[in-house]
Amino acid sequence: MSDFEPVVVVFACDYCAYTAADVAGRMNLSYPSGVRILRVPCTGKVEPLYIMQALQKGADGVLVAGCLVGDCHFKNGNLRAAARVKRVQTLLDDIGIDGQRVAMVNVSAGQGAKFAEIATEFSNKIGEMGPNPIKQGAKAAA
Amino acid sequence: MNQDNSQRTSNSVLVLGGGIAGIKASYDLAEAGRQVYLLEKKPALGGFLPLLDRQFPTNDCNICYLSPDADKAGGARTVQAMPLTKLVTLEGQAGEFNAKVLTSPRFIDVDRCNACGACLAACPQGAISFTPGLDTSSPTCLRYPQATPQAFAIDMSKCDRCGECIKVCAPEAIDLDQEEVEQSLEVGSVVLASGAEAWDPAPMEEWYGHTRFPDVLTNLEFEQLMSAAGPTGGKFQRPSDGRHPKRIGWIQCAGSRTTKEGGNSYCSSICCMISMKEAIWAMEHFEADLEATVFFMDMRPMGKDYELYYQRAKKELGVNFVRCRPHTVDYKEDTGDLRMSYVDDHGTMGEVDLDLVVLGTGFCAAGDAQEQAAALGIELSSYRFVKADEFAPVNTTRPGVYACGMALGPQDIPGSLTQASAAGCMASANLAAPRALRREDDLPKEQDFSGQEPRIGVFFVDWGRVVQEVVDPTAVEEAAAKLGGVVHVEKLELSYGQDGLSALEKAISEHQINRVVVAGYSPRTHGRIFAEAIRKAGLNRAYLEMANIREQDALVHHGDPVAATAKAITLVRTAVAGVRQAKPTPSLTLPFNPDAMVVGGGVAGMSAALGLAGQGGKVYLVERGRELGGLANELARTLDGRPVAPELAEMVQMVKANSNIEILTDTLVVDHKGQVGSFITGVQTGPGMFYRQINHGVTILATGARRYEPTEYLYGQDPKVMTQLEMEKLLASGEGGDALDTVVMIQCVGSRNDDNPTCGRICCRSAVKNALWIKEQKPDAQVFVLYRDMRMPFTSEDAYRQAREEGVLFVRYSPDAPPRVSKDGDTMEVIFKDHILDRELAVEPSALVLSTPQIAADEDTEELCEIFRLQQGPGGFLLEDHPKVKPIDTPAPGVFAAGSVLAPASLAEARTQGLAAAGRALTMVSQMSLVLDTPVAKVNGDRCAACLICVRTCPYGIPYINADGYSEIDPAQCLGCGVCAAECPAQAIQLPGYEDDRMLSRTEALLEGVL
Amino acid sequence: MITAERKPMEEIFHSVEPYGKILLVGCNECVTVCHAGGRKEVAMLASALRMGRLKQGAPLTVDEMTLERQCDPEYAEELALVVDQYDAVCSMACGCGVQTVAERYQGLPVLPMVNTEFMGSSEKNGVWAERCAGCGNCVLGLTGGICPIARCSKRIFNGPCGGSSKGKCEISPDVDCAWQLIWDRLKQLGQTELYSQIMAPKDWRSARDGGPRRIVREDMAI
Amino acid sequence: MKSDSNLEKVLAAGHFAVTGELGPPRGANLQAIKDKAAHLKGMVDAVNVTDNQTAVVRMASWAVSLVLREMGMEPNYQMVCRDRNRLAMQSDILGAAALGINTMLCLSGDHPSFGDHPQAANVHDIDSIQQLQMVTTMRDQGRFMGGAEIDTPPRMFVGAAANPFGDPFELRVLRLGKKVAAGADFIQTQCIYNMERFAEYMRQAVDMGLTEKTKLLAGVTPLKSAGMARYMAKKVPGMDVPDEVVKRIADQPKEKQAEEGIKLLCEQIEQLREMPGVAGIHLMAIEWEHRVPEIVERAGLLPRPQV
Repeated sequence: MSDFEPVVVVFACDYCAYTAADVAGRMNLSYPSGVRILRVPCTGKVEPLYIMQALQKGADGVLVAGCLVGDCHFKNGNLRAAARVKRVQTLLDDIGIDGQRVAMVNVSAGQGAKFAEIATEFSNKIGEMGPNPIKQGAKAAA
Repeated sequence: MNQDNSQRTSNSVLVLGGGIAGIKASYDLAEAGRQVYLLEKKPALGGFLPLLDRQFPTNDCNICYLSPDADKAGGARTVQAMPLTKLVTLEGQAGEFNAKVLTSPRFIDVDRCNACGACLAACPQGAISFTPGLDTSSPTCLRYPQATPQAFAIDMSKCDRCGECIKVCAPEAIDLDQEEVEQSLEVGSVVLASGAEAWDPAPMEEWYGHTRFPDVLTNLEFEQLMSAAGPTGGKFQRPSDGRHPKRIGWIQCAGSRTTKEGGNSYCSSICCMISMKEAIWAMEHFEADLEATVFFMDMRPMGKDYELYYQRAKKELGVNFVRCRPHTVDYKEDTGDLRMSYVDDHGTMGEVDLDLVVLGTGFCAAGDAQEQAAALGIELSSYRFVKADEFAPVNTTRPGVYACGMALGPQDIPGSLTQASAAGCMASANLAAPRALRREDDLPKEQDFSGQEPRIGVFFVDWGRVVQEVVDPTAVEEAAAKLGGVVHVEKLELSYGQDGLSALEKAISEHQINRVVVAGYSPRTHGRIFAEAIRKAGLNRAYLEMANIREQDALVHHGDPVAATAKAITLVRTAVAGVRQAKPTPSLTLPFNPDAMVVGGGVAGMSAALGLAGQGGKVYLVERGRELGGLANELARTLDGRPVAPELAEMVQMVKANSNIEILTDTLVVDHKGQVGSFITGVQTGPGMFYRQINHGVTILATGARRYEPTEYLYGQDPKVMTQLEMEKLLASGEGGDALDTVVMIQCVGSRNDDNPTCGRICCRSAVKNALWIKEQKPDAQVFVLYRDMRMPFTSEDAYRQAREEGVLFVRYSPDAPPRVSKDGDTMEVIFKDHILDRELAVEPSALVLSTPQIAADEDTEELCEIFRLQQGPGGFLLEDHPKVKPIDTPAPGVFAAGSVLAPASLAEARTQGLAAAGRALTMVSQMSLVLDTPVAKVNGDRCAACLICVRTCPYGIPYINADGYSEIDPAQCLGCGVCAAECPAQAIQLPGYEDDRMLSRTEALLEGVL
Repeated sequence: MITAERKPMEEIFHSVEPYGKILLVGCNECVTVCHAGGRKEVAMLASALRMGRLKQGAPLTVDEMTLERQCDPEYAEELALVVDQYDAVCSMACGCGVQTVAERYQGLPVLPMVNTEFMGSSEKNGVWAERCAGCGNCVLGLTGGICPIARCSKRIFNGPCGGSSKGKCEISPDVDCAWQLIWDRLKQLGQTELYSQIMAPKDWRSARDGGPRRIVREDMAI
Repeated sequence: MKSDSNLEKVLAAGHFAVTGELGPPRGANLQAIKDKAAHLKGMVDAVNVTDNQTAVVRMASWAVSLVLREMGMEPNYQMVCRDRNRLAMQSDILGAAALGINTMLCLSGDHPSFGDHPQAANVHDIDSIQQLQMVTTMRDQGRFMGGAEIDTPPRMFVGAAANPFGDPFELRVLRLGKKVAAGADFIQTQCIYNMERFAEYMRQAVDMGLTEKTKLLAGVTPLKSAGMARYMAKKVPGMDVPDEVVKRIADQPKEKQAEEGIKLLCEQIEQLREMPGVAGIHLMAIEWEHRVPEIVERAGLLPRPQV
């Protein structure tokens, strides 16, 4: 699987993770280009369905990135997001897709380096897990 | 220029200083429709706040609360941020000042700089690494990751023009030949918020060894050590050898409360809290077994409920507190550790070994305070802070120039913000009637595109070298042109300068564009700017989507141009897909009643009423008693000996004489309904309790507190026992002085105990005030003050010192061995333990004075909370919206609070808070209408199953089930987090911009070709 | 309300295995409120089914639709226009809804996607608890408003049994002892004398034991 | 006399009664029953035969009761509401009575979730108090629950269980009163370790006149080890084992703990004999039937009266 470049969708909260991603850019750090960010007002807005749809459309992994625990701009949206990620992980396991393809992470606005590090590590981890298994099925069916 | 202009026509304010106080004052004023010039002598806004990793008492990181403000202050059209700029002269008078300002060259083009840090690394004179905060003096300095503006600057005094930085700067942003620019600004008022400086421990090197020993840090340096953005990247290591510190000592009053040379004699007021916060944070997040010890003389947690924070640190979290006089810090060669020696409470010498020493250093006046004061033509106090007055706490000696924040003295954040709002209120009184700048009437009518196919324009900005080197512009532009719905693709040459924006507006009308994608910058930094630009072209602000191909593509994938170009196309495609489904967010304009109601006619309430009168509509001042003045009626003089009565009488007179204020005494508030802008409050007034309804747009609550009625120490049983207020009355009468041979005062009676764990905050100052007055009337009187901690903020410390010098004896007692009072016939005896002599003393006082607190007027406040749907805090006082960043706001929009209804307050505090509440209210009142255009959750009533899930999950409790049986969300209150939409099981709630179909389209576009 | 939970995915996959195109039908009543079969859960299950079947290499077409109330034939009628295109209808409504749809579309397999659990109320967000057993003869007036049939593990009429400990039931410390609750409430109401009377054995004919039940309102059913 | 029950006679004659307990085997092993029963013969006035105790399937309690009957012993036939509806209960009672079973005990039964068939339906058609009423109605009025007359009514001496330590404590005596009102001829209690609390319970029961209407047998169980003491204290719902009791056993070396348990038991029996309203004891020596003769002997309860 050496030529496999995973596509990771990141749902990033406007207040922390999205800003951290901007800071990573300004600090000229790098992470794999397969990491693609969608902005949300708060991870509390990230619905389980969004995660499912991202995987269904072919993402190899999904990250939900919110503020540090205790620092959510909207009190506890990040905690809700974490609980939803757990539920989606179980559902994915149940349908034969490794739930570890989805993860919740927390970064503060200033943590550009941490964002780059998380994005890289997660992308590598997905790289090791291989492509989203629905891809092969989709090809076979086509 | 404009010398003939004698009318108040200016709508502008000059704010000096871009710290939290300056930003707050600017933002309040801008919201109230004022033009603001925000000057900052440093390259970026932010002041001290960004240097703090965490802020007490909530111990959270509030950078995100500052950033949007800083961003708005920097980006909003009515605030012009001018970094690297200082005031040269200020001529004219209130209402018509002419300010000459000088902007130093940055030597770096802000629009080009991407803050990559290459110049910093290359500069031979300066830093080797990027260390914000710990190393602010390096020639190029980015203050913190969210710095506004986001660019470096070069300090020419340290630069030898070697040119290394020019070679490494990819975006060619460096221009060493930039020159300084002088400008002349017409303003009606000036707000001075230039802050203070952290005290440098160098002059007291022999005691603290800060320069010699790397493991001796100041508290601000320690903040950086704990910060994820700091030099260790969030790893908890001591500087000398990188070891994980296990024993940390905080030395309080480092350079404060001292008469030693190089130190300051005043109390720096906030260092106790800073140190406790650091100790708690370190223990909770880095080292649970940390031996954290605070070495202190008096613990002074003096803000609202800070005492509870102290007690929690001590009793629950296990921070050690050692009462002593810290002596010196030495280095131990054998272990590499530090040894601190001190003299404890009993006068014994002690020593302790520590891995790290943190100096609780305070703040001192800025180095250029004198120069600035001269430019402004104002007087400074003996400590070079701005000279203010108990009765005019944010005024300077020059009319029209106001001050706030640390320029007035060391200050916590809530204090600074409160003063900033107060100064804003005062400043705006000198201006012409405000213009409601955000009124939609100023803008062309929004076009209606309903039923029309999307015609999308894609605009590329910042194809600067840094992006072009990585992303192929032609490929992206060609790809963009082929996307469905795209009718126009254009490159905007000048990043976001005015020319670029007018080109955008022109293209929109020329090509009948009804949706816009801007590719280049981050929506976080530039979204608002482009949203305003398309609005000016007649498009709803929601018809914009940004593709972040700079920060989230070109800058992070610089090593892989092919992938970066492909990703740029993906991001543009995603933005196009998203904007294709954009629906207009109707801006909601609500009529706003400019009248205000102020409940409570004490100093805070009167200040609020005077602050508002003449700036908005009418003010209804509601007082339940017969007279105005409140608790201040019982005060005779201030700590510095000025009589209170004349000042108070003048204030009452001003209120009564003001035709814009309607005073309703003997009046009770009985009900309250409506929302901000259109409140209706019912009152019962006069002896007949006549019911009447008052319409108003904003509410200020200033109902005060009540005096604690002591049951301790034979109060009420012996005429010699009295409260400080009663003593003050006795002294004012001039009849009691002679009999006062021996006076004993007992502090913390009715506070800091199980029944009332909070601190009375101002009783220490009352005791010192009365002690000095007794000494004044009868110099040979013996006065004992039995105390637990003397809490004398800032310069009141001087009065404390003076009292000691005049022979007042301060004897500490511990709460488990309080003084005892016994009475045998006519003889009363007070027995207490002297810690230094280590024995009990018995005194027969001619007066026993109890220092009792103001306590929450419990039932009244409870009733108030019920009527206005607010909450009470731990001590029964009114709960503010946020103890740190919104100390004067309440959680109910349009309702503000001031004075001792919030916490025991001094005269100056009550006055400041009253003005601040008025200032906050002005941000709404002066708009005349309430315009809401941020996306807020919308409910589709047909789909709603009235399941209550939104009602239960909203972090602010805003949704409710309406009379028609479905969920309703008040757009005036919703903050747009989207939690309700995410939880709604019927998909009945949608958040504009993030609708389900739109998120799906974005996801599909983002992943096109993957499957 | 009626509460339900989605069936395990394995069972769901098994039940839809023979089909290539299904209509997944939610209900906007009880199952929406208990997060089991409203629009959002329909979308989630649809997504999971599509992905799971794609992974198996046997793609499944899933269309989504949510009715106002599946247990009323008029609402079930809304499916008539489209239902012919599908191999099966998969219902996320409670058992009532599934049967109403099955009755209307006799020729089509109608499969349950949720397990109907109980009649309950929500204790807080995300927590639902049984409150009524539908026994057809309510005794709440005698038991302080707490049902011994639905809430006592042994549906004891003259409780509590010896297993009541510190207010909890012997089966689990997470389950309240209904009789403790009843007693506390009777005390609060000053009705403790109700306790001393022995409650007579229940006539279970009014419950399921009397055979399937029906309510007929003669004045309306014309 | 309401029945031919030996227990009824012993109690009526004013003797301090002793009942024992026997758990049926988890199989069709007749000999196992006989071996266990042999230890109890002559040692107790009646032997409780448990009915699928702790919701674990065992031989039918009526069958084991018959075996004891054949061995010349007096079975106390236990019947729980968990497994039978009112039809099955009444028919079983008729059969039992016809075959010479004279004593029975009405119980709710442990919840199936504790047992080996947690999947089982939980019948609970009627509860134990209604069951008591049902039996006494059958016996005294000669009528089934449904109202029909019974040809030859079953002559059962019928008892119920009581737990003095369940919660809420204030309901315990009230509920005992309901059982008495429903017609309980005798009561057997849950194991008692907290003598003080039990004495309080008895005081209330005596005050309410309950012990005049029914005969109350105090339940006792020897603590075989410190482990058992702790288990009873912590894990068994509705059981009150004071700390000092656990400590007393635990303080002994392991090999002496059983002996200490028996000593403690004898002391308790001594106390119970003195307690007003206590008509006897119910000795539950779970899987320790062989030690019953020794215990009864040492407690001075031998010989058992012949009535």
